[in-house]
Amino acid sequence: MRVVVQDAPFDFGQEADAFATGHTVSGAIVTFTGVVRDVAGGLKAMEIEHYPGMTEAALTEIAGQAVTRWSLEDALVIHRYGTLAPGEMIMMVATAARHRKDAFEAAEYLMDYLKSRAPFWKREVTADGAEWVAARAVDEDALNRW
Amino acid sequence: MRVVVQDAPFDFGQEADAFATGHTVSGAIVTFTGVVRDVAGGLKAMEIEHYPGMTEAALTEIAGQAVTRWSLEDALVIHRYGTLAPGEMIMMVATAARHRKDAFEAAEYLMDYLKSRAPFWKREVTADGAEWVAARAVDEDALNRW
Amino acid sequence: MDVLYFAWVRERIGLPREVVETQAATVMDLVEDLRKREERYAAAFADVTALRVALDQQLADFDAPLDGVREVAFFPPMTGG
Amino acid sequence: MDVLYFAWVRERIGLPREVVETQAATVMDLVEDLRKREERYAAAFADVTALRVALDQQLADFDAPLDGVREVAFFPPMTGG
Repeated sequence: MRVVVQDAPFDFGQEADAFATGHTVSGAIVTFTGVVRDVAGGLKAMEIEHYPGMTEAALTEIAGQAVTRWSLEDALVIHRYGTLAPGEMIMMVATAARHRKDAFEAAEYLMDYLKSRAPFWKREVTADGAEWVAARAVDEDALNRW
Repeated sequence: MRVVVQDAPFDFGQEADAFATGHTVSGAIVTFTGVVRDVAGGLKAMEIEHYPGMTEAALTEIAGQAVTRWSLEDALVIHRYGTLAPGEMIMMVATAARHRKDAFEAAEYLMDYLKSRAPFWKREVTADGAEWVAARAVDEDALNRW
Repeated sequence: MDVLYFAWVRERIGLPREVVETQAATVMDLVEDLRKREERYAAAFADVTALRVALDQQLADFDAPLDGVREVAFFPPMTGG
Repeated sequence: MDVLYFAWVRERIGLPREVVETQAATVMDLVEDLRKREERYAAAFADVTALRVALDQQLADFDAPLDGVREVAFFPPMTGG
């Protein structure tokens, strides 16, 4: 299990490949990658603030719970902070399990908890100024299924 | 949308990275990778037979349905056939959507249909001989949720 | 009509494909014809609930008609992924 | 006690952290103390249902006691991922 919080970009292909390689007991590998998207057009940057110390602890706890609950062979969480451009990758998670159902569920669990329980805050910067991204009720509700 | 059926290995890291890069409308990328696993120990090889022509048609239809149903920006399916060693990657799917729920669901749908509706047959080779992998009722049942 | 066999169906019958001259109206009629040929066919088609069939590369039922069909394939339940 | 502010709470109050001397028994008591300080604090803490709190880097409720707590952080609902 590995948890990484950094401002530098990460190499998704290399991380995904390294994670997927060498788990011969696990037949199923799932990855999720979050990318800065510019739906409305005009997004200049995404700024991500976090709570150093608590962030690492929260992600480690969430990942540990996923590993235990779904008997994962391995789990990976990488999350960036700082200023990101549209198209840049914000974060990734990866899970390795014997069966695909466990790998999928564990990855969704990681994402649901990471969205609403890890201390990150996003701000979108456009030509009109900067605005904090509001938490969505649908993300909070997503926790109820676990 | 891209569907690939080949005997040669594929570069998971490169495929995953190429897929995830350049979709600025899609914030969510999910990949699933299936790896030859040797749970009992003693697996020498996994042989995969397929139905040339029908395989490509079936995968294209399944991927097309996923793209339509979840409004995916893109989908990718790569599946190998031939003789694979333990630890080798059998296949991968990838989905790109605006929201993570759609990307996850579409990837699970692709996997469920690919498991039971794409014409592939697996045979495990051990020191004791070769045995066809039996279809699992749980995989057939998985289709009922869609 | 081209008839194809995959996986253990192919192994039991001993060949991957053959041309079959038949007047069979449905897949099940064709199965009956094949069963009568030789013991290896009877063995392969002993339990059709353990088999799947594709007509011109589309999955079909065993009561499907064979009108205009050029290629029939028999195989066990698929195990992809 | 160290008190930390993040995101728009930090912006409204105008600083990321400060040391606060307080006799507050609970988080809500501390919020009341802070609200009385200046308008910018009153504005930041106007609606605590829009806020979250962590005690020594663990999420907590606003009625949680402050006994032995060294670090309190206030912030809006998190938006990771």
